[in-house]
Amino acid sequence: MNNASNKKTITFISRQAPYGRNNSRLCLDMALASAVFEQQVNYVFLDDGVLQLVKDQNAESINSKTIGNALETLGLYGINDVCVDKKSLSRRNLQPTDLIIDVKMVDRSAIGELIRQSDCVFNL
Amino acid sequence: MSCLHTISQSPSRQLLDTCASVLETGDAVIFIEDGIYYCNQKESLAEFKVEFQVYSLVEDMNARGMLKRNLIDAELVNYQQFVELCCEYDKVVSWF
Amino acid sequence: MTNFLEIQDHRIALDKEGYLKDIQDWNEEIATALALLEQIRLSPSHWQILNLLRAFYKRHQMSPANRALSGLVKRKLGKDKGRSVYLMKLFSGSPAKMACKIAGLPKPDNCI
Amino acid sequence: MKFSIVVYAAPYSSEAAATAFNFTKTLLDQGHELYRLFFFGDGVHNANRLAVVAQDEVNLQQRWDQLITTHRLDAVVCVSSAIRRGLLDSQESERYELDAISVYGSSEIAGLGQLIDAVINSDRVVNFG
Repeated sequence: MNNASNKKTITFISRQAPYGRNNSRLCLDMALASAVFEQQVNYVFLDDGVLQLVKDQNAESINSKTIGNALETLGLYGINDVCVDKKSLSRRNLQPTDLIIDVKMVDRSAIGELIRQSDCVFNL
Repeated sequence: MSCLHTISQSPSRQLLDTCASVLETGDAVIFIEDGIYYCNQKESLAEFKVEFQVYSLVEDMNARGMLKRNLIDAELVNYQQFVELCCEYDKVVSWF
Repeated sequence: MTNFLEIQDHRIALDKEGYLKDIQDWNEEIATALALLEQIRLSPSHWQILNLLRAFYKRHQMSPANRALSGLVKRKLGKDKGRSVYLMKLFSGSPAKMACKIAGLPKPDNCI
Repeated sequence: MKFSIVVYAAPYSSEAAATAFNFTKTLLDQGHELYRLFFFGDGVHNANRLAVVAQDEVNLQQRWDQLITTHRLDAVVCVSSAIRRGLLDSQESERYELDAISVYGSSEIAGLGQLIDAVINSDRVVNFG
């Protein structure tokens, strides 16, 4: 972390459900900005964060933008290392097929390893 | 690379559970704000403390009347020491 | 300080940077007029990009940054057109910004 | 050591804004360098110059302003968080044809690029939310 290389590995851990609070959107915005500025980005959905990925969201009914549809753009921004915590998913009765985008299923030790390898972690 | 994790919400939010599941050897936890109520828990963090160092911010303990209720025997630190810890560990991850 | 775009008998309100005040006003004729204000004469190549952008916005409810615009064009129209040189030739300086303006997408808040 | 601080919490709603302030002040007192202070999400309210606080309470916004001014800190308010919460400087006020300036002159309104730049150039990034 002390070497001033211009390319850092930044891990974003998105832990909150969509809509109730705004953290999911803030987290996505930060990650997209990191990608625009050519950083190495990991994106992790953990705890309630996995609920952002549920299919069939339509937030028009609450005058909001649909976060699931925005998450589909991660790939276009070159963010391909997108992980979901298996345990968080199964605790919420969700299967990989319930999710809006293709993601890597990982366990907690893999998330710990991502944190360890990162120069900086944003966790919200 | 070692990591200092700050936890700033009360135990009812269960942030320590998730945090603990991603900790690596050499990491540490510091309780701040409502996180300091972890110090008032009956269940001891003894096992956890064998592997990980546990700190608690004294200013937040004092504010909440919890200085005498450090049941888990966390190491109390002030803001100066909090800043020093952030230097000592390679990075800081905040749980809020 | 409001500007107007005069189209036949209609006056369409623009803000002072030339963005539509109300994006609901947008139609193809207005796009052509908006482009002319920027000295751009819309060709089928421009329209290919503009239509992609509008479809992207409809689905994702966001305006893409340059990086995502290139990615999107690459994915849908092939590698050659996804190159930023190609997009800059069509839409000058910052292609995502300019193309969003003409396509009637919301004014970017300059965050990214 | 070179720090950057990110603040997500609004003053008076969450203790985290005050924690961030105390932490920042302490690290400066200890002689560390602050590369950038970044106000994000509700954290942008920390730069509001139009807040009024009872005389026996701490005016956190004013304290931030003094700290930033005294130490000539690089303080950035995220533009997309700021404008939707009514926090404008003269430039944004003009851009959106409004007539008020609600952000302290000691902070600058800018994009998320400034946060990524802070990540690249700091030894430690500490988040308060």
